[in-house]
Formats: sequence, C-alpha cells, structure tokens
Amino acid sequence: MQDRPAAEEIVARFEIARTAFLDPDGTPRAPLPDFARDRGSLVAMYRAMLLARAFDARAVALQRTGRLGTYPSALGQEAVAVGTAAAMAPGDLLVPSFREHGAQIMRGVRMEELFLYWGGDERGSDFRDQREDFPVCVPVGTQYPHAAGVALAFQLRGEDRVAVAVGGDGSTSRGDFAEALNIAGVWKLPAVFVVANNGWAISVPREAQSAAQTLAQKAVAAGIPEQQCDGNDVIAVRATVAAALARARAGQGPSLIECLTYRLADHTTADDASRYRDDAAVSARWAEEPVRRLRAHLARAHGWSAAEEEALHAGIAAEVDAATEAYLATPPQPATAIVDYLYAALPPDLARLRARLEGQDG
Amino acid sequence: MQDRPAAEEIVARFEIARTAFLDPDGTPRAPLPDFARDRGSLVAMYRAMLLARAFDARAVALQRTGRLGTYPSALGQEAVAVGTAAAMAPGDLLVPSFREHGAQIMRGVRMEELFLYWGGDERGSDFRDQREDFPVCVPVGTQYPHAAGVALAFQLRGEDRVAVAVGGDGSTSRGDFAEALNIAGVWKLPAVFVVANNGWAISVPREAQSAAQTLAQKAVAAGIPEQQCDGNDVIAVRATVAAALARARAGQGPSLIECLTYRLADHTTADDASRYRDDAAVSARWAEEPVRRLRAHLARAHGWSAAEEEALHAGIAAEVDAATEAYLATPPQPATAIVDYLYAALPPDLARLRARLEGQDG
Amino acid sequence: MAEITLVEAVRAALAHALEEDPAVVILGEDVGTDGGVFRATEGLWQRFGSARVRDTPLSEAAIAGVAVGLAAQGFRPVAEIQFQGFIHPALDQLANHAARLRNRTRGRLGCPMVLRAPFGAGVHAPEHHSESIEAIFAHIPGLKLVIPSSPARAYGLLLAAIRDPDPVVFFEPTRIYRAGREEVALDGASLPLGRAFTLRAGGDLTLVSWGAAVREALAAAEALSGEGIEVEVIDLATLRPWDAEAVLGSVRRTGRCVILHEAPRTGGFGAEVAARIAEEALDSLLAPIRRVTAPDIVPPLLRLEHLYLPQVDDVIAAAREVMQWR
Amino acid sequence: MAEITLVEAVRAALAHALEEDPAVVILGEDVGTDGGVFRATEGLWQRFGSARVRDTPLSEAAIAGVAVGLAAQGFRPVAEIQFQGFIHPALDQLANHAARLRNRTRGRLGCPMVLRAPFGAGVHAPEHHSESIEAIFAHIPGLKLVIPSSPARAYGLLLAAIRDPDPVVFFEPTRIYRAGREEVALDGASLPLGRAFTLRAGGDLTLVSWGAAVREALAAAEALSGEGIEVEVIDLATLRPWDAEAVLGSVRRTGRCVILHEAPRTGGFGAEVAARIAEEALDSLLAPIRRVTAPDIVPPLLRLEHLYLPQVDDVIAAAREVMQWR
Ligand SMILES: Cc1ncc(C[n+]2csc(CCOP(=O)(O)OP(=O)(O)O)c2C)c(N)n1
Ligand SMILES: Cc1ncc(C[n+]2csc(CCOP(=O)(O)OP(=O)(O)O)c2C)c(N)n1
Ligand SMILES: [Mg+2]
Ligand SMILES: [Mg+2]
Repeated sequence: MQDRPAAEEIVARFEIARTAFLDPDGTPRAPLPDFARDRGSLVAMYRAMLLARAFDARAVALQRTGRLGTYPSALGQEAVAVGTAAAMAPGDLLVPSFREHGAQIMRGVRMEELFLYWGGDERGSDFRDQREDFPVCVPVGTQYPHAAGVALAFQLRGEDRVAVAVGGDGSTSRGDFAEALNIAGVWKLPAVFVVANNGWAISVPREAQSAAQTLAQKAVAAGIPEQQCDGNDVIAVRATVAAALARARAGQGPSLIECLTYRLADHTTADDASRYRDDAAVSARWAEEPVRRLRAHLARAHGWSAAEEEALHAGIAAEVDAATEAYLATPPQPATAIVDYLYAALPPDLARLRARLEGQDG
Repeated sequence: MQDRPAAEEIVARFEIARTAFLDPDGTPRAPLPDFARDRGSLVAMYRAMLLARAFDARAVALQRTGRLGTYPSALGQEAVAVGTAAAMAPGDLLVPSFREHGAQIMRGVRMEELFLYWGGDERGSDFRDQREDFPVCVPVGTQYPHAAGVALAFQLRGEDRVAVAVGGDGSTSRGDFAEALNIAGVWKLPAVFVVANNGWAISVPREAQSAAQTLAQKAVAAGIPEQQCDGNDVIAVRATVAAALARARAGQGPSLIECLTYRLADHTTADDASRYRDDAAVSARWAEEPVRRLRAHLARAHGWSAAEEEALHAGIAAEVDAATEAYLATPPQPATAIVDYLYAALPPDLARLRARLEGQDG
Repeated sequence: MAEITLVEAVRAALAHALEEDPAVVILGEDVGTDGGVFRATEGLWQRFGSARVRDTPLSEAAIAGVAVGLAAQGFRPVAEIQFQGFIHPALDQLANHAARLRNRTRGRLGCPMVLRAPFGAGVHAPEHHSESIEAIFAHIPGLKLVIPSSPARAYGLLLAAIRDPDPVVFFEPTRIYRAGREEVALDGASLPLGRAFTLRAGGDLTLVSWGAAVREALAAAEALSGEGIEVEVIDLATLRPWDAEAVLGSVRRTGRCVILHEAPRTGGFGAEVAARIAEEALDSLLAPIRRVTAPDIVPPLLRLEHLYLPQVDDVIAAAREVMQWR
Repeated sequence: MAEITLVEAVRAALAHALEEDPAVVILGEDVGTDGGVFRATEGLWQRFGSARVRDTPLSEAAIAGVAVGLAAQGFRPVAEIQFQGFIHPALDQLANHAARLRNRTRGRLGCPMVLRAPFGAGVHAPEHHSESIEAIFAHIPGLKLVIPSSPARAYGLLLAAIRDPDPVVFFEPTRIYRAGREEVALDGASLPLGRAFTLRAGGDLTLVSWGAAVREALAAAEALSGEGIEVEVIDLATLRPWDAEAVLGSVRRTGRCVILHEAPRTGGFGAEVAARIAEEALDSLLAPIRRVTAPDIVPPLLRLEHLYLPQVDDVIAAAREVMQWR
C-alpha cells in the first residue's frame, strides 16, 4: 500500500504571528516602522496615552465623590486605544466597547461628553464634533455586527473608509463576535476587529474564557487574517492596526487583531478585584505598562526631557480640569428629554407624557 | 539590529487534515482501519445506509401523497449519519439536527416514530426504545449548546459517555455553534461536534456561508482538535468520529469534525432546488455518493454478491413497509395532548382548557 | 392596479422601495437567488443585483446587527428573518440597539431599518414555523410594529415602514400570503403607521383583531350580521404605537368588545387592548370584554394545529355571549 | 431564623439547594470566585467547589443552552444571567427549547432548570442594567416566571423554583436586594409557585403588584389608610402561571383595582391583569382600572431615572382617583 496516498492529507495551514517593537523597558527589539521614527508622532501618541490616563484618574475621582456613575477604568490599556485611533484615518469609523476612552478622545469625542455619558446623561453620546462614531456599547460583543454593517455601508458606497470595532477578551466568547467576523469575511468588508485582551472579563481570567491558545486565532474560523500584538506597545498596536486598515482599504477584507494588555484597575468602580485576583500578580504587570515604556524609548532615542514631560503633564492637567469644569457646569436636561428622542416624530401617547413633563427640569 | 529578534514571531500553528479511505469508485486509497476490514461491520453500515435511503424515499413518497408534513431528505448524506452512529457507543448520546434520520434509526429510534414526527405528531419524539437521545432540532445551531450541557452532565457524573451533536454547514455561521464549541473546549467536555457539510444551506452555497477554507478550522477558534473527512466515505466518517470519541473518553475534551458530503435532494419537500442550483452540477455529484461507493468496495474486497444485495433490499423494503403501516395505523392523539405535556403538573388555567378538550379526538 | 396576493404585495412594495431609494438594501437568508422561501423577494436579486439583495450567512444576530450598522449610516436595510420562530437571536439587537440608537445618541444616529418576518400558524409547517409572538415586540419602546392583513395594507404599510425614520418590525401572516387577491394600486402610496383600519362598520359590538385573524373576524361579522348583530371590525395593523383612540371610540359607541388574536392569550397584545378599554372606556361597557385567542400552549405540530387556531365559530360564540349579557 | 436581606436570602436558598440535592449546579458569569456581581453566590464556590459553582465564558446563549442539556440529563442547573438586560441571547433557548422540551417529547425529556437574573431600575447603574422585561417571559407557554418581593419570599420561592420539574425564570429586583431585612427561617421550606401573596387586607381597593414595586405599593397603602382608604395589597410573585383567582376574588370584594409595575405600560403584564378583570369581574368594578407604571420609554440613564420609576405618590393619586369615581 506504500504507493497509495495516506488516509490523511493536510488541507489548510495557519500560523499566528505576534508583533512587538518595544520591550517592556522601552528598548526596540526590531527595526521600527516609519511612523515610529518620527519624534512628533511618538510624542503625539505619548501625549494621548497620558491624557487618557489623566482622564481616567479624574473619572474615577469624580465617581468616588458621587459625581459620576459606575466607571470602567482603562488603566494600563492606553496603548490599545491610542494605537488603534492613531492608525485610523479621520474618515474611518470607531465602534467602541466601553473601555476605549483614549480612542474616543483622539477621534474627537470631547472629554466632557464622556464625563456626561458616564455621569448618566445621554447627551454625552451626542458627540458635537465626532458625528459618526458609535457611542459606548454596553452589551458585550453586540458592537461587532454594527461594525460589519457600517463597513457594508462603506463598501456599498464605494468609500475609502474602514469600520473599526474594539472589544475585550470576554467579548470573543459571544456568538455575535463569531457571526460578525464570519459575515465580514464572506463579504470582504472593510472592517478591523480589535480585541483588547486585558486578561480578565470581570473575575474570569483569560484562560477560563477559551481554550484557544491565542484569541487572534478566532479569525481562522472566519477565514480572515489575524495578528496578535503586544498591546502595551503602542507602536506595535498602531503598526498592526495600520496594516489591517491598509488591507481593508485595498479591498482585501476584514482582519482580527488581538492586543495583549492587562487590566491594572478594578473592572469598574463597582468592582473589587482583590476578591478574585492576586495583588502581587497585578504589581508584576506594572512593569509592562505602556506609558512608562514609551517614555523610556522617547528618553533614550529622542532625548525626551524632564522639562518636556512636565510641560506635557501641565497641559494635560489643564485640559482635564477644563473638561471637568465644563462637565460639572452642564445644565440639567429638560425632563422632556426622556421622550423626545425615542422616535423621529412623537407618537400620540408619548405626546401626552411629554405635555406632563413640559417645563420640568430633569 | 540583526541580532535583535524580528518584530514578528510565530506563536501558534495549525494544520487542518482531511481523512479519506475509499475513493469515489470504492477503491481504498490507504490502509483501512480495523473495523473496516471486517465484512460484517461493513455490511452493517451498508445496510444502515440503504435503510436510511429507503426510509427517506418512503418519507418523500408519503409527503407527496399528503400523509407527511414537510420533510428534509438526506439523500446522498447517508454516510455522515451512519458513520457517526456506527462509531458511537449505545451509552453515548445523539443531539441531532433535522437530517440525521439514518443515525437516529441506528440508535434505536423507530422508523414509525420518525414518520410520526415528520407527520406532525409529537409522539414521534417520545422514542420508545431510545430514551435519552435528543429529538430533532429545528432552530439551526441551537442543538450545539445542548450537547455541551449533556457532556457536562456526563463529566460531572464521571460517566464514560460522549455527547455527539450534528448540524449542517449553515449551522456553523450561528453564534450558538461558536459559543458551544468554546465552552466545551474550556471545560474539556466529552463532546463531538459533527458538521455535515452538504454544500448548501437551502439556497446558500457553502462558499457564501463563510470565507473559511474549511469548516473544520472553526475549531481553532475554540482551541479544540478538528478533522475534515470525506463525508461520502462511511469508513472515513466512522474512523474520524471514533478517534474524536476516543479523545473525549480519554478526558481530552471535544472535537469538531467536518464531513464533506453533498445534498443530492431538494432542501426539503417544500423546496425546489432547481431555482438556485444547476441540475448538471448535482448530476456530477452522484458519482461520489456513499452507497454505491461502499457497494463497489464490498463487491471488490468482500465478494458482495447480487443475491446478497437483493436479499438486503428485500429485507429493508419489508422493514420500511412495516414501519409505514404502523405509522399509518397509529390512532390519533387525544385532543388533551396539547396541554398534558406542557408542565409536569397542570396549572389551574390549563386544567379548564383540558376539561373542554376531554373526550375529543385530536 | 393589479389583482395580487399578500406576498405579491410585499414583493411589489420591496421592488418599489428598491427602485425609488438607492439606500434600500434587502438582506436575509435565501432572499437572493431563491427569492425567499415564500417568494417574497422573487426576482429582486435578478433585477437589483446582489449588492442590494443580499443572501446572508445563517446568522440571525448578525442580520439584525448588520442592519443596525447600515441604518446608522443612513441606509434603509430591509432585513428578513426567515420565520418568526427564529427571530430570538435578533431580538438583542432590536431591543438593545435598534430601538435605542436614536435615544441613546439624542438623535445623532438614527436606525431606519425594517425587520420582516413571516409568522403564524395554519400552514401545516414544521415546529417553530407557527408562532405568533408579536406581543414581545409590542412591548419594546423605540420600536414600531406592523402586521398587515390584506394585500393592499401589506403594500402600503410596508412602504411606510421602509420610509419610516425609525426601526419597524413587520410581521407577515403566512396563512394569508396567498389566501386571496385584492386590487392594489401599485403606485408607491404608503398607508399611515399607527392608524387602525375599520374594515366594517357596526353599532352592536367592536371586534378588534390584526393579521391573519382578520379573515375570521370578517367572516364572523358577516355571519353575525345574518343574526342581526352588527359588528364593527377593526384591524389594528400597527401594534406599536397602536391606535387606541380608534378602539376606544368604537367601544364607546358599541359598548361591547371582543378581541381576536392568534397568539396565546396570557400576555398577548389583546390584554393591552382590553386594559386600555378597562381604563378609559369602562363606563361605556355593557358587557365584559372577551378575548378569543389561541390557548396558552406551545403551537402543536400539524396534526393538532386546528385545536390551536381560534376559529370563526369561537368568535361568533364570544360575540353572542357578549350580546346576551344582562 | 435570621434577619437577612433579599440577596442574602437568595444566597441562602442556593446554598440550601446545593446542599440538599447533588443535581443542583450553578453556572454563570462571575458566579464563582467573585461570588456574583451582586454577591448572590458569595462563598458558594469556596464551599461547593468549581464543579458545582461554575464560572462560564461570556456567552449568554451557551449558558442557557448548556442548562437545557444539563436539565435534560436530570441535573437541576441554576443559571445566572448577570443582568436582565443581557438575557436576550438566552431567550432563544428558553422559548424554543427549555419551554418546549417536555411537550416536544411528550414527557420523555424534562427541563428542570432555573434561570436567575437581577433586574429593575433604581440603583443608578449603567445602560442595560435597569430593564423590567418580565412581560416577555410571562407570555411564553411552558415557562414559569417568579419575581420575589421580600427576603422570605425570595428564599421560599427560589427553593420552589429549583425543586420544580419545569423551567423557571426567576427575576430578582436589584433595588431591594439590600433595601431591608426580614426574619427568614432558613429551614429549606419552599413557598408555592403560582400563588399570590396578600400582604395587606383591605376592603376599598385592590392594589396588585410584584417585585420591587411592592415596596411602593405597601407604602401607598399605609398612607392611604391614613385617609381612610383601606387597600388590599397583592403581590403576584408568580407571573406565570399567575394567580388570577386571588386578584379576581379581591376585586370582586373591593370593586376597584390599581395595578402597579415598574415595566413600561404598553404590553406590560399589568395589561393581562387588567384584561382578566375586564373579562371576569367587570360586574364588580365600581371604577375604571388604573395602571401605574413606567412610561413607554427606554429606561433613562441615571440622571433622569427618577422620571421613569413609578412613585408612591403616583400610586396614591391613582388610588384617590379610583376611590372618587362617580
Ligand atoms: C452581554 C453582556 N453580558 C454581561 C455583561 C456584564 N459585563 C460587563 S463587562 C463584562 C466583562 C467583559 O470582559 P471583556 O470583554 O474582557 O472586557 P473588559 O471588561 O475586560 O474590558 C461583563 C460580564 C455585559 N455588559 N454584557
Ligand atoms: C435559526 C434558524 N434559521 C433559519 C432556519 C430555516 N432553515 C431551516 S434549514 C436551513 C438551512 C440549514 O443549512 P445547513 O445548516 O447547511 O443544514 P442542511 O439543511 O444543509 O442540512 C434554514 C435556513 C432555521 N430552521 N433555523
Ligand atoms: Mg477583558
Ligand atoms: Mg447544508
């Protein structure tokens, strides 16, 4: 029987690659992409990460003092948000989950709008400057099909735009994720799906979420390209997302990107992570966080100075202060807001409710 | 920078293998597994496929003459059903979709029960002899989580049993499929997921269902083993399912198996496939169908005779006739059956309805 | 004008919408080459191409979610769920996103999508092909819910649904897809959403219904007329927002009300109709309200399906009982 | 006896069930090490181990579907959906399988599962954490639906739900998880499903409610008593099958009925209660029925949440209006 073919033949092969540029101490481990040789663009990303972190700290402080609702800190994950948004063109469209404040801010969402939203005011999602990006999405995973739909809109209109959805490691266990990747794959939609794998879905660790060795390989199920990257290395995130965006623009369809990062904070301000994870394990992860890493590189390779650092912080503090003030000074919504946006035109039954609310503050 | 590691490293690799033993003309292309060297076991599978086909033809005939409801023929897919059921132990549990009549019959579901079910009588799912297998599942893909649940039951009780779910190529696009595989993977459940890829989901061809090169690779998303096999080669199906069952029994968790077959019939008796697929393409697929293939092998390798063939057909015809008669002679259900099984104990409101129905025929 | 069936009216409305507005896109399982399992989209793929009449993978959640994304971008997706029994995975997107996008963003993003699904019993179909779960959708603020009961209303209401700036769920009763023909002016005129249709005037009793059951309502009214009972038959047509004024006005005149629907009784939308009457027209009531509905059971397979569907005789009996009150 | 909160009562019932029956298995997101985001399962993972108190992946459809598979095999899974707002993907399994398995197989396979979910507004939570969509579940034949309104009822009803041979949906009002303590005998005694609880007797008016709103019902009754209006407060507790006799009996005595629920009005379960009264106790009604509910809107984010929740004053106003009728 030797000359017969064997009972088994290999019909498909897949390799999952991981991209990383900066080591945790900020040393480049490989030649940097063009954008990362440009001091200005590195500083811009550095500033965006610092701003995200400052926004985050302020949001937590506002929550702790009763001036914000439950809030999900993105502490330690800034590189995912910033790298993603930095790679996107203004005309692309972000379909976020709920932990991408940094990306939203870079895309023109005002910090006071985000405070408003997390403070329990729907006006926070009526972005003044950013009219097309999706608002925060709370039901985990349900945003992925939206991105596929937006990408289909771009494709149908022949526009050179890409829809970028972001979600967490936990979200990859939802059927919506698989359905969205699959439909985007079969229609070659200009979409990029970014997974911020921060190791935890509330108390459920990554390894209890899936037996998949990587989350990037979930793309294999949809027959689309995937890439894993160091999600604490903003250069790696941006380069990886940029490559996926370029594929999408070239008509090559969607991609899945897994960013390996770590949730340094509690899940939200309503959570106490010490109940289910070891503080020591968290401390160890501080050595890998993205801000310090980029600063080290900036200092080493671009002569980033203490004075510059200080000026940056001061500028950011002022910005966050201004946003906080604007937020706290926002007049209340009228009570009628609870009915006015439900439909384009008010149905008769709601008109009666509206009349009752007329004149009330919210 | 040469001595630095590159920006990319490969972190996971996957190979999708396909198993096949018999070529379309029945010639072995590789050494056969033990069970397939045994004439008796080959004949048993051959008989089971013929029986499935005869059952199918009768069901279609009954439908055409108004004595059965809409019916999904499995013509051409008999090897998937029979190979799967042949590999299973009696104590395993089948969670079928709606086109696995051949597997159900092998597992002790009576043909008159299947006629009853497809004839629109719920008693057809109250299997007299097979008390644990799941009944037909109509909502595509929803059966996969059931199999995971059943497998968890086996695991929790420490039983040496495996749950086997079967579905179609279309079902792999459903979120339930992905969620079930993922949860089974992370809990290492004793489950086998079998996809009967018959090329079509009603009018939607396989290639419009997913950009995945194989459906077997959907397992990669869940981090579980997969295997593709020639689904018109009953030996390949049985060997592949048997290997997956063995892994499950050994505590190695679930597997996904894709069986490549072809739907030679319309989707159901309510469908007219000529609206959306080429008759010529279908004719070409007759050359690959599983029954003729095994017969050729039996004839060549085991001296299968015309007389044996004839006797087999006669026996099967008698069996199907008897089942048909039993089906047609089944007395109607009492009208009260519409309320009697809704809850273990009848709630008061339904008791009133029941009293009204009492004594009526259904 | 054309003498057409309800499913032909659906198809004509879809064709008209595709023709008039390039933002209209049809998507769903088997809506393309096959023309839909009920032929509601027959010929549209051939005429408008696969970009605008799109077969989807077998993914109900994605069908709804992709429609949300398209709609947020200004498209007017008309998504089909092959049968209402398979709509549950789409409900998450409908209830949590489609119905909320405008409110969530204070009007920044709209969601002008339509979700169509055939529904209802009486066609001897397999399990899960016979449900009537419209009440679930009628309870979701932010959605509209429309159920036509004739070819003309199917045509006009579907056009209105597609042109509506908000998400509309549109359920088509399979039992009357081909049960009769009607002259329909295929002129692209829509019918108003949120407005009930009084199909027959009568001063003795108000009979409220929708969907396929309207046939039984009209048949019962005809039979009762022979007994001297003049029944006002109201087809709600839109269940959200529903035309309570039409029903209340009629009941205030007739003093009696029977509600007929195919869905199981408890928690069906007939309860809402009865509740509003009990709140706002109690003084006018000369007799208790009666609901004629399917019993509170799972739709039986085809052998016992007849025990599930409310019959003309059930309506007549309820009407007689209500007329004899006191 | 212990003085405990409602969420402690839930935990105690779960612990008792795990203790008494090896077939009981808890599964859901964060029910293990974390003890549930509301601490409903706190300590159970430590006490009963990860085989019986299982953290699941973030997969609501699979949570429900796995529970169906377990239950068909004779286990008694108690599955948790973290918030009712995320339950939609589980609805497919609930409506199309859990509710039907027994009927589909003519009793061969049962489905003794419980699906728990916290629900309701008033805790200033993010979007999708405030819904009250119980009416959807109350409309599904084959399911049971239970909503406790006090620690003792939570304990006894949850035990009954777990011991029940059929699928039970169990919604826990977050607003009263910790809003008060009650002496509860932790003796494993269950309370009957399908039976309403008359929490306060009164001859002037029947006030029907369930869940967190029962607090406002009792507060309103207390206030009204001061005005000489004696209100009979009925907590339905089980919405499917619901205790219509208790309500009808009370209304026949009082002649007046106000229904209070937190869900939006249209299509809420209050409609069913009103409809049954309009059908079966119309002659007893001395005044129109009134529903006091949330308006037909999406639950607002926390700033405007107070405009959504029905208040004690709304109940009092409705009661006064009904008392002054004619
Ligand atoms: C569908 C759904 N189920 C449950 C929740 C409650 N919940 C909010 S965040 C979260 C964990 C999400 O984990 P992951 O996707 O990894 O995102 P991360 O929070 O880590 O950013 C859960 C369970 C939800 N919001 N949506
Ligand atoms: C959830 C769901 N959606 C739609 C349908 C209608 N439907 C029945 S079979 C089918 C195609 C199934 O294709 P596949 O999974 O390949 O199985 P096959 O019919 O080829 O055996 C569809 C769309 C259904 N039964 N369930
Ligand atoms: Mg995470
Ligand atoms: Mg198929």
